[in-house]
Amino acid sequence: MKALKIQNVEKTFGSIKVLKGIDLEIEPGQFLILVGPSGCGKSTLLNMIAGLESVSNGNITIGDRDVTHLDPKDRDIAMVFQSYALYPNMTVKQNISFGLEINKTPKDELEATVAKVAKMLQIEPLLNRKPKQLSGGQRQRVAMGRALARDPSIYLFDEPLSNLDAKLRVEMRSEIKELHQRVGTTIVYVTHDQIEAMTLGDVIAVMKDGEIQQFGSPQDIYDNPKNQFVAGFMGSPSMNFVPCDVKQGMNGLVLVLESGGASHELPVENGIEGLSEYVGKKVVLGIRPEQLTQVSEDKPDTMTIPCLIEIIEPTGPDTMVTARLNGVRTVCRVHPTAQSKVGELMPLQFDMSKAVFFDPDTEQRIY
Amino acid sequence: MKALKIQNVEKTFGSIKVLKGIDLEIEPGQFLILVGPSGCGKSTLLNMIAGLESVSNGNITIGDRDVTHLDPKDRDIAMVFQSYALYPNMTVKQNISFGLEINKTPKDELEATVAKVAKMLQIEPLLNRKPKQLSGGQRQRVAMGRALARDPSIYLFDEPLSNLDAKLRVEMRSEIKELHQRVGTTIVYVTHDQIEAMTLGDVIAVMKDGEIQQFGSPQDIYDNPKNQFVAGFMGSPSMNFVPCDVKQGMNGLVLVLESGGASHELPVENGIEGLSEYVGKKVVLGIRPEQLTQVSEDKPDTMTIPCLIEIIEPTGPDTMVTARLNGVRTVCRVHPTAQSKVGELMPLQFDMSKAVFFDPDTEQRIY
Amino acid sequence: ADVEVLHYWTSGGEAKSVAELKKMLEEKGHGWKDFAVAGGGGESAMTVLKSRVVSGNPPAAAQIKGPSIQEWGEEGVLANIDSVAKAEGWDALLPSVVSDVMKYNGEYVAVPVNVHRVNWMWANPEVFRKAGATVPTTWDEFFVAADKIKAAGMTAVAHGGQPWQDATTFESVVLGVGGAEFYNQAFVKLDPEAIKSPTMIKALNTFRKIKAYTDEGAPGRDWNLATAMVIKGEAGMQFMGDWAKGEFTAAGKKPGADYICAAAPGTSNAYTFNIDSFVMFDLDNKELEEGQNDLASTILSPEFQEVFNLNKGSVPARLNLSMSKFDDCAKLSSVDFVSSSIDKTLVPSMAHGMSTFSAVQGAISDAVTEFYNNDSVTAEAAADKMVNAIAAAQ
Amino acid sequence: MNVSSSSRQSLGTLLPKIVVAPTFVVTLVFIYGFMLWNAWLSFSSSRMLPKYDWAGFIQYEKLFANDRWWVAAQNLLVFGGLFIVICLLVGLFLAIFLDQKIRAEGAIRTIYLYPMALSFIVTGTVWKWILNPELGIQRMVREMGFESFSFDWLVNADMAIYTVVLAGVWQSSGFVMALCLAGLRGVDENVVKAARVDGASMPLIYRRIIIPGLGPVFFSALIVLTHIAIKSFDLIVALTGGGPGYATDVPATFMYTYSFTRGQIGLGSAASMMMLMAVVAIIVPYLYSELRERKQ
Amino acid sequence: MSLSRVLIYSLVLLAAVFYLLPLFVMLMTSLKDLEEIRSGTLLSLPQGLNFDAWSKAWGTACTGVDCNGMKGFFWNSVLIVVPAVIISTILGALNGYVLTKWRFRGSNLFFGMLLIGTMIPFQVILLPMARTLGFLGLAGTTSGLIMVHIIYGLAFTTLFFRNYYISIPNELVNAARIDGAGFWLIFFRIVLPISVPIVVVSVIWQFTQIWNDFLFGVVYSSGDAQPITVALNNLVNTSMGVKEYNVDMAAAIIAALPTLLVYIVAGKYFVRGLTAGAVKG
Ligand SMILES: Nc1ncnc2c1ncn2[C@@H]1O[C@H](COP(=O)(O)OP(=O)(O)OP(=O)(O)O)[C@@H](O)[C@H]1O
Ligand SMILES: Nc1ncnc2c1ncn2[C@@H]1O[C@H](COP(=O)(O)OP(=O)(O)OP(=O)(O)O)[C@@H](O)[C@H]1O
Ligand SMILES: [Mg+2]
Ligand SMILES: [Mg+2]
Repeated sequence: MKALKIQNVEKTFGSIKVLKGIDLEIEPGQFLILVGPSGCGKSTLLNMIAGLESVSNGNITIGDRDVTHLDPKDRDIAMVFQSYALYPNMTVKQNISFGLEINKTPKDELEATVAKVAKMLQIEPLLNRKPKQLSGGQRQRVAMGRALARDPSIYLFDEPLSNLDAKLRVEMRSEIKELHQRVGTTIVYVTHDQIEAMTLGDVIAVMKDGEIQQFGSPQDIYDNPKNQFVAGFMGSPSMNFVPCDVKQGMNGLVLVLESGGASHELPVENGIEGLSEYVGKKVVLGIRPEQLTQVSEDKPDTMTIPCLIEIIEPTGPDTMVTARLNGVRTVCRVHPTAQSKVGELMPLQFDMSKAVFFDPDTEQRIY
Repeated sequence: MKALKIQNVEKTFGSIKVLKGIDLEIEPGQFLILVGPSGCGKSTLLNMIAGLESVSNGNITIGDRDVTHLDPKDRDIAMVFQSYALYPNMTVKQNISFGLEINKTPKDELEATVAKVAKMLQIEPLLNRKPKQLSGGQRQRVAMGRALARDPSIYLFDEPLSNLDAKLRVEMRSEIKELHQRVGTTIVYVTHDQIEAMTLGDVIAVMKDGEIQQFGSPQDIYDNPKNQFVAGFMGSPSMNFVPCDVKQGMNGLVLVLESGGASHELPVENGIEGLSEYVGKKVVLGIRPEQLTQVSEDKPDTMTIPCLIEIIEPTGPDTMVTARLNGVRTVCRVHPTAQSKVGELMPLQFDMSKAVFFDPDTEQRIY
Repeated sequence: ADVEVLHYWTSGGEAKSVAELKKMLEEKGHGWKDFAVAGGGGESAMTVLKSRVVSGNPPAAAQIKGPSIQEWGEEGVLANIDSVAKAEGWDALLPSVVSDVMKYNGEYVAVPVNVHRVNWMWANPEVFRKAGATVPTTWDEFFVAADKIKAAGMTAVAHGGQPWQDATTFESVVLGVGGAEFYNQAFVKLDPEAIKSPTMIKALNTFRKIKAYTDEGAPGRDWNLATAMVIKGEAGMQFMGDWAKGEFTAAGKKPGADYICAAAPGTSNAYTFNIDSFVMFDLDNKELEEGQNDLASTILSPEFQEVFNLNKGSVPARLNLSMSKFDDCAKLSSVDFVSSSIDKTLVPSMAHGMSTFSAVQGAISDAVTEFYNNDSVTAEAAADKMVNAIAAAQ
Repeated sequence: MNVSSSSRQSLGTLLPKIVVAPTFVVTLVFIYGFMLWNAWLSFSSSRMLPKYDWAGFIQYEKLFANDRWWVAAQNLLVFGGLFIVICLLVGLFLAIFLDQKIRAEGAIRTIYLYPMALSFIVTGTVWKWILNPELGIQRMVREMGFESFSFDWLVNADMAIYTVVLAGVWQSSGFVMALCLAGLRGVDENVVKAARVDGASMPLIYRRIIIPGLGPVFFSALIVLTHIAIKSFDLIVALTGGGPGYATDVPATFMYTYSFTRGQIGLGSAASMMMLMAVVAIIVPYLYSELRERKQ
Repeated sequence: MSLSRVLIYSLVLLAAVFYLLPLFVMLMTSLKDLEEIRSGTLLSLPQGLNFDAWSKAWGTACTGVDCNGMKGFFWNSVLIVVPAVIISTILGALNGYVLTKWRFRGSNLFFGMLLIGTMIPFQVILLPMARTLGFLGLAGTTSGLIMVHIIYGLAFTTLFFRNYYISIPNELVNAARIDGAGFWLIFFRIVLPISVPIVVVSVIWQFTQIWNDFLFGVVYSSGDAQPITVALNNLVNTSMGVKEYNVDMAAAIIAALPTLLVYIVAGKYFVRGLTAGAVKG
């Protein structure tokens, strides 16, 4: 039995097809992330799972029930919204117990559940406050509490953290992660923040324009993106995309890189057979910032190229420097102690073991 | 001549003192960041520089003019607001040119400036749109364009990026940074996001409760925080604070760490003289996540302690694991390939060279 | 069941008079359901009445007067009270001008309450004395007297510039200038020749001349405020129906001594009448029918006629009633009523909707008001307009 | 199970429609139905009471040949236009003044607002006195020694319509003030700050930024004011009675007079059809554009 | 205080005087006796506090055959206004709720139709409505009159609520739906409790409109069930008889008292409610 099965689901608003045949399956207890740029249809899909939007075509199965045409209240789900959507006229306690009350849960059971949830989320002192007397993080907790109290078969989250400030977002992210580890329920979680996607998900579905681009584990998607969109979307700072000419070198294929006024040849690691078809043509080299670092002695066999530095951004643990390769801005992650200045040349090490290549026209990965 | 000089500035709202004697000086062309938690008085200070709030006490000098009691329009400043505060009824072009128009700039000069700014910010195709037809990032650009068109002696920014999503925020951050490098004007920039503070600023003033806690360069503040507040505030994920007993070990002072059910002794690097007074008492060890890493052979002399893993969060380039030390959750930054599971013990390397120590009562740094 | 009576006598003496009627009806064993709608000389009441009839729920009796009675009769909604009339011999009690109005298709559908004389002129002798003028009996004399009063610094004519007051004055002028026969030709027969005739032009010009003798505050003024001007000696004369007497009485003034009631100039042997009456609606309810008959009979009873008209300032519609309790003005009115009826100089008041259907009356009234208020309209143009408007309204 | 669930679903989607159905039916019957009813009457020969025959366009021909109708139509233009514009202006300025952190704002706001509580009948009666040259302002000023002072609009056929405007503005501008004040309170204060930093003075900020941003406020105000202007019947009856002469007649009084006191229902219906058509012609395009813009 | 402040204050006060003038005239007149009114000016102060006119207007003035003043009619109005306001507000709230939170195809068109409905002059519908009421057997009944007021108040109450609800996030409704609440439960438990500001606006508006209505009151009510405005009209409009202006004015103030009171007491909430949403088109 799958926890959630989405089969060929489509959605049209008026004449616009917003979802173009989505297929998905997750196991019970899995944490599914729907990620993608704004407007790609994540919320629409989530709302269809919730029953808040009608399904234009296809089927949705939760557990062993076909819920495609059920009312939200009959689907046994709970949902947390971006704006929290707390009932402003009710206290925190009433917010949490509203769903139970409607389902005619006995009074003492209700009290017990509220107490348990409040304890779990450490919001006991807030139970008698109204939502407007709460801070952003507290509201977020209450919204989660409302979902937790219901004990449904699936939790749905629609960008629950995007209204919080950076610091709080990191904290709440850990809390959600931990909660999932503890409670173990199935979760579908929408975000357009790929860090959230990476850190939280067991499986990620990367969406674009109403279609799933790639479906897999976070690390798999990070390391083996199927196309340039996924590669660029996942990871922060983004993967660098450098268009290069492919040449037949002495020990195999090489890429031609123009940097700091000079031309360099960068050998490609072996095993990428498709690349040989591109000799004499252009490919797009995809390389992540952490694979472009300051020169360190313990990796003597990697290629080093001097690069012209345009921007330096120290973030604390690392420093991001932006260089220009083949006329394209390229972000490199160097150690804070690695000295350099804007406008100077800095030798940078290229770790090609994880580099990927894309066809410049189709933007598909070359294997 | 200083670009901006703030002398003993105070602000009281009713009977509440919101700013308690601020002193600051920056050079022409410097990028000053005001950073601090919500409500610490950053916006108030910025508004006072702009002339939007009256000054209760003290003096503000811009260039060589005392502007303490001048009207905003006479201060020669431009400002970008968190909510962008675009004029909703005007087109992008009118928004940008409004300030010039008021100052009776000749028509052709005005056109030229708008064209220049629009080109610089790549918003030429948007010039005839209304703000509500723009996306967040575009609005942000327009707001900057409005400031740029004015060519003032100081730019003021009040959390200009906090309404953007994570990805866009990173992009816009680079753009602002680059713009500053290019235009070279003095900037005062308010944020409560310490990554912005670190990456953008030439100098940072960390504020709390209406007082400046520390004033210095980003790296200095990151590496040498004056107190626990600054240490915890700057850096993401935050510095870990672990309360430890200090003992006299064989080769010098050691800290006692309880981890994974066993007790360990962690030697302290020499040179922190103040620590000797704390023998037999507790100190707070401040250690950043990047100084707690997986074991690697190239640093054989660092201490290794096995830790019980509670949360694992892969972010792509790194994986954050949370362990428990002396009963406190501690975040460590390990390489994505370092394998471990929740609930298992993982040996972690402690790089004590950059660790700092705080008095548990005063929260001041021990040197 | 209660007899529901729609009327627009809602306050002061009128309300008391209606209360009298209620009492008398109740003595005959019928309940009275009061349905009073004041305002605009019955305009609101007519609106309400129409919607009540349209909704199929008309009152038992309603205050309707003049040719409107025929219009309602044509709609086929009125009750026949001919049996009461026959039994009580109304034909003999009422002058035929009056009884004609009360009948539709030769049968009684309405019962008259009173007769108002409209062509009165009210004068303050004190003012005339001070100005050295005499109360005029012709329009030529009128302008002589008015000049003197004006010269003495007082307002000659107290006027209220509302369309119905304009029309009231105008019809007196027409009657005075053209005589009863011309009046009938113009306002009852609506003869275009008469309306365009030099006589009408003369009347119009005379009418306009009066304006010069009114004060600035006249437009929109209520008639009783105009009367008050005469009472207080601020103005010399007012052209108004006999209901104005109530104001004098209320101010404690005695006819003859404190004020003079005289026929409007040139109309002393003529009489413009304005008769209030009640029609009965067909309700298809035996019990109410009886109540309606009793109501009709009560209204025409000498007791009620006397009580009501004493209160209201008018004279009884019923002939041969003792006038001993009435004041001199009323006595004069009563005498003139009978004599003019014989002389055929008893004419229906155009201004008060006694001479034509309301549409036509409105058309005339519009033209008159427009002419009076707008100096750029010539008398000839106004007469033409009147002819056209009458044609359009028919 | 499938069957029952889908029927439940359909009840779920039906329920909202059922809830608005009464209003829908009521609107259809009592507004649009009656409009049609009225349209029919305008093609009939109805006089005293409604008659359902076909008389062609004769009532319209009569209407267009009627001087008084054209006076009424013109008056509505003058009155409606001035009333709405002045109310908006006065309301806006009062709101702006009140927004300057005035002391006792609450009390003053109530003073501006209370006329809204009175019926037009009362308003009309009182203003009739105040504007009457012999009783009100003119007399008062003259008694203060300015003998030549003249303020006789009420009784001047050319000016009387403006007194109606005056009384109407008195009654309704407070409401506009409240709406505008609400709008002003909703203005993003950062926008004002931005403009100040841009070098704009407060009057300029109001003129160029705040007032243009009050579009939705003016829309709401316009709906209410149009509604009031059309219902100004009571006010005119009480204040001028349509006079002097019929100088202040408006289509509503015209229609009322002909339908109800003069027994020319057909003509009155034709007049109200013209009135409805004018309202629709003005309001529908505006409504359409506003509602569509809102939707985005 | 700066010059501009002085200017603003004087303008504000001047406007206040203008707005107060008519009320002042009414009050002064109601406190004079007829002799004073005839001899003095409108604005002159009364010689003493003379409440005779008030007690007459309230208790003994004649309106038709009964001379019991306005007091009976006052309660008639209350009996009409209360149910009409309550029902039209509830219906308006429900309509607004559906039009914003349960949209269906054509719901915007429906709203547009309703809005145009606010523009229909009431004189036009007098006769058809009379016919319909007769057809329904409601002619001349209080319930009929209440129904008329509800029908022609709906457009405005719906407008108010729709504009308010449009600013309430849909997520709130969605959250409740997922919590298992249905159409009615969401309305009564979630939406209605946060509608207080706009309920105040709607109630004040409807109360004023219905209380001050004359046309419907006079046409569709009968006998002693007539509302106070009709009584006021009957009292004030002596067609032929002495006019007692002091009583008229006292009666006019009495008739206006409830609405005045509502504005004075709840005016603050009125403005607040407008701020809270009525303004947003
Ligand atoms: N009710 C609707 N009618 C018409 N189009 C709609 C409707 N709801 C959503 N859309 C469109 O469907 C597309 C997908 O919307 P959706 O809200 O699912 O995006 P999203 O991925 O959640 O974006 P975001 O990250 O901004 O929340 C968008 O282009 C949106 O404009
Ligand atoms: N007009 C005011 N009246 C009273 N107190 C005020 C006013 N403006 C700000 N404050 C208070 O002054 C303190 C500082 O406010 P300020 O807006 O400067 O904070 P901030 O650092 O900008 O916070 P944030 O990051 O949330 O924007 C806060 O406690 C705030 O409540
Ligand atoms: Mg979304
Ligand atoms: Mg701030």
